[in-house]
Amino acid sequence: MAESKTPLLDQLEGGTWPSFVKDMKQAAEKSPMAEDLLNQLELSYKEKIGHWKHGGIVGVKGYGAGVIGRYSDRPDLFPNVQAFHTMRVNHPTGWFYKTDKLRQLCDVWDKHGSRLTNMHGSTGDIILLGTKTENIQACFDDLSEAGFDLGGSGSALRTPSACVGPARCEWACIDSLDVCYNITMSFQDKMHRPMFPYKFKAKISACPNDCVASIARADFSVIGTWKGDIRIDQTEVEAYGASGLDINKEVINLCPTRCMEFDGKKMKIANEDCNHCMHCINLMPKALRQGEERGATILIGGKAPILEGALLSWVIVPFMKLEPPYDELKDLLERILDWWDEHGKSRERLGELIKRVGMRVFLKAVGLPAVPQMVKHPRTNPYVFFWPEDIKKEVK
Amino acid sequence: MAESKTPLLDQLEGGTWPSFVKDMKQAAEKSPMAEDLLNQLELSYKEKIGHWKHGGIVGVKGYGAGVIGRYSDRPDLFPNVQAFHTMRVNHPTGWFYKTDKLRQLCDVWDKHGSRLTNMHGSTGDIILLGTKTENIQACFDDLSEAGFDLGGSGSALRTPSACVGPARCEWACIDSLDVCYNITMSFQDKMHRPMFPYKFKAKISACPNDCVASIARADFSVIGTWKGDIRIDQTEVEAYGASGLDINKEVINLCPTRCMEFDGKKMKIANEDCNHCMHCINLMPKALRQGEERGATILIGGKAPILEGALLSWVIVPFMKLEPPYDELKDLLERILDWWDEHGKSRERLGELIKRVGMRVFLKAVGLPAVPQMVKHPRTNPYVFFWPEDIKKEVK
Amino acid sequence: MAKTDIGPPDYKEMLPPVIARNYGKWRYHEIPRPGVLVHTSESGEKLYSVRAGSARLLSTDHIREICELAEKFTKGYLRFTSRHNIEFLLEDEKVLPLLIEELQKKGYPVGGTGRSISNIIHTQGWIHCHTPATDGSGPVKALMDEIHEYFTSMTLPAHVRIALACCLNMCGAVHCSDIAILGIHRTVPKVDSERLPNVCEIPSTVASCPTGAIRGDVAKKTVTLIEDKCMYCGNCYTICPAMPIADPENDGISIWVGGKVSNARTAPSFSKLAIPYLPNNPPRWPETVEAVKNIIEVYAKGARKHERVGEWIERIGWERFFSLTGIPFTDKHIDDFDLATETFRSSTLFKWS
Amino acid sequence: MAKTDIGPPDYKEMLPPVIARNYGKWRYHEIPRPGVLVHTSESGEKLYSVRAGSARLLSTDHIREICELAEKFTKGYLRFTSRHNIEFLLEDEKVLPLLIEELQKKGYPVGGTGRSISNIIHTQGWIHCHTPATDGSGPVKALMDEIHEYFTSMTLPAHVRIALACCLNMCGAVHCSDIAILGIHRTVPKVDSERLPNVCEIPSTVASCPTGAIRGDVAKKTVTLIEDKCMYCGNCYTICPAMPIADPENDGISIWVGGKVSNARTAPSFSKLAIPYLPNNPPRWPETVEAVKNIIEVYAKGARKHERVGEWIERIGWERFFSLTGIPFTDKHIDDFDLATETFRSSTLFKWS
Ligand code: SRM
Ligand code: SRM
Ligand code: SRM
Ligand code: SRM
Ligand code: SF4
Ligand code: SF4
Ligand code: SF4
Ligand code: SF4
Ligand code: SF4
Ligand code: SF4
Ligand code: SF4
Ligand code: SF4
Repeated sequence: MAESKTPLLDQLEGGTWPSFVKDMKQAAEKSPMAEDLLNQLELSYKEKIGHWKHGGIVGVKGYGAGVIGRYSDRPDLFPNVQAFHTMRVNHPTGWFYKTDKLRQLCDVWDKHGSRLTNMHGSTGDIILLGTKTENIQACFDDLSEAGFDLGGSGSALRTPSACVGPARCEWACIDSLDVCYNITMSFQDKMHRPMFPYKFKAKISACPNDCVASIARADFSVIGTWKGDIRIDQTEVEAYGASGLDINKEVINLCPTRCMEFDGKKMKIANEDCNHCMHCINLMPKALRQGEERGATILIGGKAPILEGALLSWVIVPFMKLEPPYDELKDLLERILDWWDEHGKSRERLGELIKRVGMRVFLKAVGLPAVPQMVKHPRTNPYVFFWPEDIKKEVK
Repeated sequence: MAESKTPLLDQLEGGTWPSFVKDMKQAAEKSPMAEDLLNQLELSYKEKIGHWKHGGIVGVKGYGAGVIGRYSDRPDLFPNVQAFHTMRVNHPTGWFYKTDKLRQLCDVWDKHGSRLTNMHGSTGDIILLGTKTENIQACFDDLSEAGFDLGGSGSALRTPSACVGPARCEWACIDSLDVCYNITMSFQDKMHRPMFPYKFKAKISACPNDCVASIARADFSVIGTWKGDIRIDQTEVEAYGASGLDINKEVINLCPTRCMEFDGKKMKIANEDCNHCMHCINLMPKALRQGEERGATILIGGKAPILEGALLSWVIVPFMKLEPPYDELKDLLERILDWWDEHGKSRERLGELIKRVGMRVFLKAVGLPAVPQMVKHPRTNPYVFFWPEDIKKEVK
Repeated sequence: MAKTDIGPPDYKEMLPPVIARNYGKWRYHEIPRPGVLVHTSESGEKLYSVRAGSARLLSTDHIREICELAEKFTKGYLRFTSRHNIEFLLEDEKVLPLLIEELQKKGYPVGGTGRSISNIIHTQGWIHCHTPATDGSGPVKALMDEIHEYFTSMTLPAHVRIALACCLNMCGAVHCSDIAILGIHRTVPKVDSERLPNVCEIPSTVASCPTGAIRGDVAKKTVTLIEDKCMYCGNCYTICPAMPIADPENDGISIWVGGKVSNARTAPSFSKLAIPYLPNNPPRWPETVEAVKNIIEVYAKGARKHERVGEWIERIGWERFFSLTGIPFTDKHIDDFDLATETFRSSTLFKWS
Repeated sequence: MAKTDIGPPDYKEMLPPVIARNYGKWRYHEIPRPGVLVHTSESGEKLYSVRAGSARLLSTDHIREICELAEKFTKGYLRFTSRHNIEFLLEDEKVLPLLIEELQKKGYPVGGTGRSISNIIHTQGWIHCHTPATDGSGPVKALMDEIHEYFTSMTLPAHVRIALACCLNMCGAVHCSDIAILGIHRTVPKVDSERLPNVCEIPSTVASCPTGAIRGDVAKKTVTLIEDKCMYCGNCYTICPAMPIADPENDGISIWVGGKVSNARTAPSFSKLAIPYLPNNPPRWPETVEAVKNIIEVYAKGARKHERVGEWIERIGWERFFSLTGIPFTDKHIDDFDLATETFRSSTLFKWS
């Protein structure tokens, strides 16, 4: 038996965790593209360096986004990946699938691409991992035929994503899936035709547990929350106690605001001090339920480090009711996008623009009132700007 | 009876708190300078604006510091304060006085000045509040005769100050007074002859209560602290309990590291978790004493907002033993001053210089090892510099 | 010609009937065993979700295998999670053991729920990106092989979220993870002044540098580098192909800890630097695997129940974290970017360890 | 010709014998009544300190009166505190009541110890400085008259440290006080281009602006102001007399809260903005006095024992602080200087108030 062409990668085939090498080899049997990808990867493992060049502009008719161009820097060795572009396909919200749809997707990709995918990319798209320039349009046509559309890329709105929310979670304070789908459909143009200073991401989590990491990974973060008292079912509380949960140690003492009490039988919560962290509810879903008035906190600016350093999204609306068709939310989003579009430099994320010009300028521009929930604490430096209207006519 | 020339200030003469107006009037009776000062102040109260111009360089032979020049912008109205400079006189460490010394000081000032003082200025000096240019040298000569010397001003080492420490406090971990006096005497030249990029302040507190606010108001902050277990006198603990102190509520539950226990009789401390905040000791001085190994934490960079924003001093040496003649401390101070002197821009405080060039550059320059106590937490951004010696010869 | 702007398939058509019936009516959940979630609705109906690990990089044939499983056991309904695991969604409790058995037979790890280590969010690396300092899938596979038992059990103090990114762009979750693996460069880019004028735009190249290490050279239509202002982020290379930065000898991996996204108990927070550099050592990155395992084990031993990695460290103090893990603290751990001073300790509050 | 560099008088010669004997041997202290500290030494000896309030601005005749008191009761030994109070140091307990009686007769407030409001650290203002936006001694006198009972009692949750500074230079403790009063300008400086070339150095004037609002104008040998980048700090005026900024109509006072210096329980921290602007209203600044009193009263009512103002606010949350005090929150409270983003709330953790 001939010795392997991929001795290094072979060492990642065994082991208890699913192996991406297995999948690559599986695809390589039927796809020359996948085969060259595998071999180029082996070379990278040998040389400890990547072998991809910058991607040029590649795309489909009418769109400026959805395809990531990529070219091998060793086409001499790996001609089948000389051009090897990924297509980002917008996932069904919540990443729910019926197998027939998935199979359609696979068939399309086998026909036009490398037979390799990422389920899913970090932004949430279905990543069709590589095909030639000439296949892109035809692949898109068939995808569209199958009911799929491309996701965002470049300086566009990126594919929004949402936590599973009301589909399978008792803590959903908003319909994260519907909000996400609604935004996705309402802003199609902004997703497919990059016109922004830079990328813009939106993620929706239906409660403060933030299961899509919206506060860290989205410029526009929508996080469900509630008002009103946490509803306590005292019998279920006792049941949890009986079932071995050390309520005082694990719940009461870990309440960050120390607003809970448990005397061994009855649980009390000083709701005015609760900061809605979810901890107690997380531990006792049967016994504790969020308050009945539901809505979302809107935060903006989250992003990774490049350029000005990573940002976690900042509160700009502490509580907004979210009912279809979500006009208040979408109007706000529009105002924010317009302002950013007008004032942002090239490759300047929303958070970086606000960092540069100041929150007060942003708030005035989009017409939001300043509220204490926007800050951890008020400013500590005395470099306070006053608006002209604050000032008495000067009489120096 | 003629109507008062100071109707506004007169309204500050009554009341339960000692009145500075009374003192000004008292002085005004005997000193024309004080009288004009009083009247100029009345004008300021009327017009809501100050009437002092920038001070030019005024001083005494051989010194560049110690006198703050000041000129009235209404010499036409207040000729006796046309020039009205303050002299900063270095206070006896700890602000201790025997009355004979104080009286000498008063006599000198009556002879040469306005009969007004501040006991003391915010940096700690005795402020002799105002005299004419021609009186400065003679006043200094008499002060020197009486055993006093000027304090710092301008781009010099400012008058160091210390908490009362071992003279009257059971919590003194270092001899704050001796350290302060020793530094003051060792650095006389740097106090009187400004050669630095900007002002430089040193304050010494003998324990973490920091009664001279050294961490907030000094470029060089020395704060006493201890190692080793807090010594507990259990009978005194009970006594405090008996005397009405709610030990669990006021002490145990307020311990920031939650490392204390009290079962109603015995107190326990998990000393390895204690962060030496002083709270428990503050409340129970009879029962609790600091550990026996004494020393100081050295911090640098503290300052007010101008220019780059206020800074609280940063830890650079978590624990240093301090025994006379304090060579280790003074050597470190020398190294820091030399480095700042060499690299600081004009009017750039030490903290601002480090903010500009980076802590790692500073540490390397003064030869201090990096330790975790220097940071609240390690860096969150990935913009890490490596030293050339970290890098393998390149083989690109 | 294809229809455009149709958007993704409507998720409502993808929901299993039990979910359609109980949408928004879920009352509580239980985790009877690792990898299984049981959600009970107000109506009393139950939904069983079985979570299986995935490499994320899937061949179409592998996806078809997953489809077969779903068709056989869950009427063809499944989903993927925000961490790229597969979730089979079933109504019928009786089917549960059969599905799990079959999954295990086929080598799918079942777990990732509760106080476990779930899938590692990761990125393209050498498979499809042009800026990586290391690979994505490889280190993830090597590490998951080693810590696999934390995925299939729920024995940790709290859930531990791990992420990997192959360069400072940090596609994914590295900047806010309990433990993060980050590919880094350690040498400055090489300015190729031959190519640069043709392939790069000077102003945007200059603007791409976070630390202002790039100066435009109008005369030569190129740029010059102030080497000691460069911290090797690679962003200039993203903007300008004529500034390659990859350096096989010196590129490598850094380890980060203590990040968090949820609002549970404590606010979301960034990951902090634990280990500035480990060598890039394919195919199994032993140094990286060891370093992460060590942190997990020290955490598992020392943390209190429900304490995330960052919450544990905040309680014991960073000085103790470094002494317990045996990781050396260096000047590289001390921030020197724009907000650095906020991270300096301005108190005498610390422990002796 | 005078001796130079002799330094201050040696403090050792100023120490009362009881201190000299027990230097460094103090064992514990008690506060039998406001203004009186009793320190007991290992030797069993006791030192009685009586603290009296002072306006800090003292005439020599007043100092002589203090000397007389010391000579009569404390063998001529006294000290001043780091907050400018006077402390009489005596050995003989029997003298204590006599001294206190005499002090009170002469109108010296006795107190400032323990959970009280001690003296207000303050600055020159109109009395001797050229950059003030308000006076120092005046507002302090007006306020202390009103809150005097907090000085002579010990009924607050914890001690409350108040400071005043008459301009942004913040001579003193304003940046780290429980409650701080700060004089501010609100209009831009007037560039006097006639005088400027003769009295100012252009580069240092440009460099003096924290927000880069000043541009050099080499041609005219003067500077120009980018008005909307100016936040009226006044630093340019410190450097350049030809840029006067005082504006009687618009100068005023801002109020700050929650700063702290000690390491007790929580780390030292800066004061935060509570009220951006109050009018300058000599001679008794009623608006300022009212505002500070209100904060003290709300704090006294709501804080738990030993909670400093800032610790109290952190516990109840800033949203609650503003609602309880009735102080309006405005966009001016939101930082927009260099570290601003660190103060933005990146969580959903807040209260509804
Ligand atoms: C495919 C994907 C990684 C993955 O394997 O999953 C990815 C891949 C790339 N990202 Fe990303 N990013 C991906 C999610 C992210 C995320 C995570 C997220 O969206 O939740 C982030 C962090 C969040 C954020 O946006 O800040 C992210 C932050 C970046 C950045 C830094 C942006 C910044 O402002 O800090 C860059 C740099 C850039 O845009 O030039 C970048 C750039 C890139 C580029 C386009 C490289 C480049 O500079 O051209 C990568 C293309 C790789 C390729 O050839 O396929 N990618 N990128 C993810 C998109 C898949 C999808 O659509 O589902
Ligand atoms: C007299 C005093 C206020 C008082 O009434 O007590 C004072 C008065 C002045 N200070 Fe101060 N500072 C005084 C303690 C402070 C303190 C507090 C301290 O030292 O503990 C600070 C804050 C701590 C610090 O140094 O950061 C302080 C921070 C400043 C600053 C801002 C410096 C900075 O880097 O932020 C300036 C501005 C400057 O230097 O131009 C300043 C400048 C001034 C000037 C010289 C005004 C000027 O720019 O020329 C004032 C002279 C007033 C006069 O004519 O008498 N003064 N100054 C204090 C000195 C008395 C003494 O020697 O005992
Ligand atoms: C399926 C998924 C949402 C989705 O739309 O895909 C999900 C589902 C649930 N999450 Fe989550 N979370 C999911 C990603 C996340 C993320 C995002 C991430 O990991 O990137 C977070 C934030 C992580 C972080 O803080 O860094 C997240 C933070 C939580 C928390 C907060 C835990 C904590 O103490 O910090 C809870 C509460 C709990 O676990 O008790 C939670 C709880 C839950 C519950 C129990 C909600 C429910 O009642 O159904 C679900 C089962 C959790 C479990 O696995 O034990 N979920 N959850 C995601 C599964 C990812 C995976 O495959 O492992
Ligand atoms: C005399 C003085 C030192 C000096 O050299 O002059 C002093 C003396 C004492 N301080 Fe202090 N502190 C003095 C200024 C300070 C300062 C600085 C300041 O106020 O500018 C601080 C930091 C203030 C801050 O945190 O903002 C300070 C923070 C403390 C603390 C910590 C209190 C806390 O919980 O934060 C204690 C402990 C206590 O009070 O229990 C303390 C305790 C003490 C003790 C009990 C120490 C002792 O055993 O003798 C002394 C009597 C306190 C009292 O008045 O009840 N001292 N103390 C200062 C008196 C100033 C005044 O006239 O009021
Ligand atoms: S974010 Fe909240 S609602 Fe959404 S899945 Fe997670 S726990 Fe459920
Ligand atoms: S949600 Fe959080 S803050 Fe509110 S009661 Fe529960 S644990 Fe406490
Ligand atoms: S700082 Fe400490 S040692 Fe010094 S006086 Fe204050 S409490 Fe005593
Ligand atoms: S000093 Fe502070 S941390 Fe240490 S035990 Fe006492 S209260 Fe706790
Ligand atoms: S992290 Fe960097 S290398 Fe990895 S995919 Fe993202 S951009 Fe490419
Ligand atoms: S690698 Fe980063 S830091 Fe270095 S020059 Fe390029 S952009 Fe600047
Ligand atoms: S605070 Fe300002 S005005 Fe007051 S003394 Fe200091 S420098 Fe002068
Ligand atoms: S007042 Fe301050 S901000 Fe305004 S120009 Fe002068 S220095 Fe700049």
